[in-house]
Amino acid sequence: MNDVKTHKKRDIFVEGAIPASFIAESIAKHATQTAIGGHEIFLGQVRADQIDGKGVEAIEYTAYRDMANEQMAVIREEAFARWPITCLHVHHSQGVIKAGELCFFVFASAAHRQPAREAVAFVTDEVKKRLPIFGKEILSDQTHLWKTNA
Amino acid sequence: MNDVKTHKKRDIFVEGAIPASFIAESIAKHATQTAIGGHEIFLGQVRADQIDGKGVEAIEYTAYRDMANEQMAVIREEAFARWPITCLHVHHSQGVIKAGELCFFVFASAAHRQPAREAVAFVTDEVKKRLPIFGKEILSDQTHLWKTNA
Amino acid sequence: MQVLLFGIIAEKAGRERMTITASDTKELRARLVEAMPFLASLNYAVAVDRRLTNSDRALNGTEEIALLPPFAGG
Amino acid sequence: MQVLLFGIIAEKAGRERMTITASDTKELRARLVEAMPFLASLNYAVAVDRRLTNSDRALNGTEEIALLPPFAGG
Repeated sequence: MNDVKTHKKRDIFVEGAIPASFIAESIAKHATQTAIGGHEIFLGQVRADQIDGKGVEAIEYTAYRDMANEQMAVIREEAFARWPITCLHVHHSQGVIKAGELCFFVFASAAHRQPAREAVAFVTDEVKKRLPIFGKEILSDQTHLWKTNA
Repeated sequence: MNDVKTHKKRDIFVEGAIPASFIAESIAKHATQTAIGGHEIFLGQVRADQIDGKGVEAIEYTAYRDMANEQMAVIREEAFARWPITCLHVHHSQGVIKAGELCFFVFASAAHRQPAREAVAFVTDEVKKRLPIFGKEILSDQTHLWKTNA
Repeated sequence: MQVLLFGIIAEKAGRERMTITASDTKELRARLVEAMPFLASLNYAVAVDRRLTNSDRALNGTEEIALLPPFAGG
Repeated sequence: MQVLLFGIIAEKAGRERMTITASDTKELRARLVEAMPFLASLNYAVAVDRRLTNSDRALNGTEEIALLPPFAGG
């Protein structure tokens, strides 16, 4: 745990959808880190599922923010302990995210592709499992359902 | 092979480095495809490796372009046959790409994360193995070495 | 002690926090179902000081309790 | 027939294409080493009409041949 990055207090939550320009800026910031050979990215996009004939128009995300950030710090430490990655960035939306918009951004960089790939898969899965984030699916008739990852 | 996308003639090569803004535009184009739930992306970045005390300043990529595009079409069909993905985009640089710049972009989208993740891993690995692309590593003393993926 | 409510639990309770007195997590669970009978038919976890509790433990009244329905992040 | 040269082979040959006459891939390989002796110590594959050749085959002279050093894409 020598890596200072794994200890820095971070807040993964952003208000509203994640713009593509934010992703581009995040990628571009790594151009000075010339020990990096590969970046792996996962993006979650709100899907317009059909439920009983009604379409999902949006998901309203809420979170137990302090606990989610603490859980994220644990997942970060696990990822840095398991893979030789250079950076790891995670962002998740709060608030109403419309179908087609991006709500989740996981980004790992490493000298080689395999650790970046495995770290992103691990972090994506663990965030879904361990972070207390709640999703209200808003349907086309303005009723709603509570989404679950189980 | 009902998917017309797998048959369209495509040229994966772009002149020079892949700008982060190009990646953002590519992501943003998928906002209207609301059956998508996840995007997976791999980006290759030129690494400033040290070779016998000399740093890699850039890689000059050349390719047997027609064969590379034909091989890519085969890999695309294999990926669409194996995974329920919605889209697959691949771009590779030609010309001199400096350390820290992006030279390779693999992007798959699907309803769920697992197929997108597996398709990107497969395509990334197969492009490196099967596409006749050649890389001249330009060192800090202006000598060069020929890179190999083996 | 302070109990934070989230998601469907906050919605059904009509609020995002409440105060409950209990000396351990077992008593806490009983008091919560008394206060919110709908909990009996819901799937949820209890967090004490931002950690999921797997077994019963004593409470001194200063803990931050949270009731967490199934997670849906990502 | 037309032979395309790539990477280190094009560099060592000082050109990107040449013409060779051969009636099959075995003869082609022999002619290529005669024309470019440095090939004997290089690792490379031969493509016929943009496909790697794994076994010997006849050539009618209209094929597009390419000499491919190890790949380095990605």
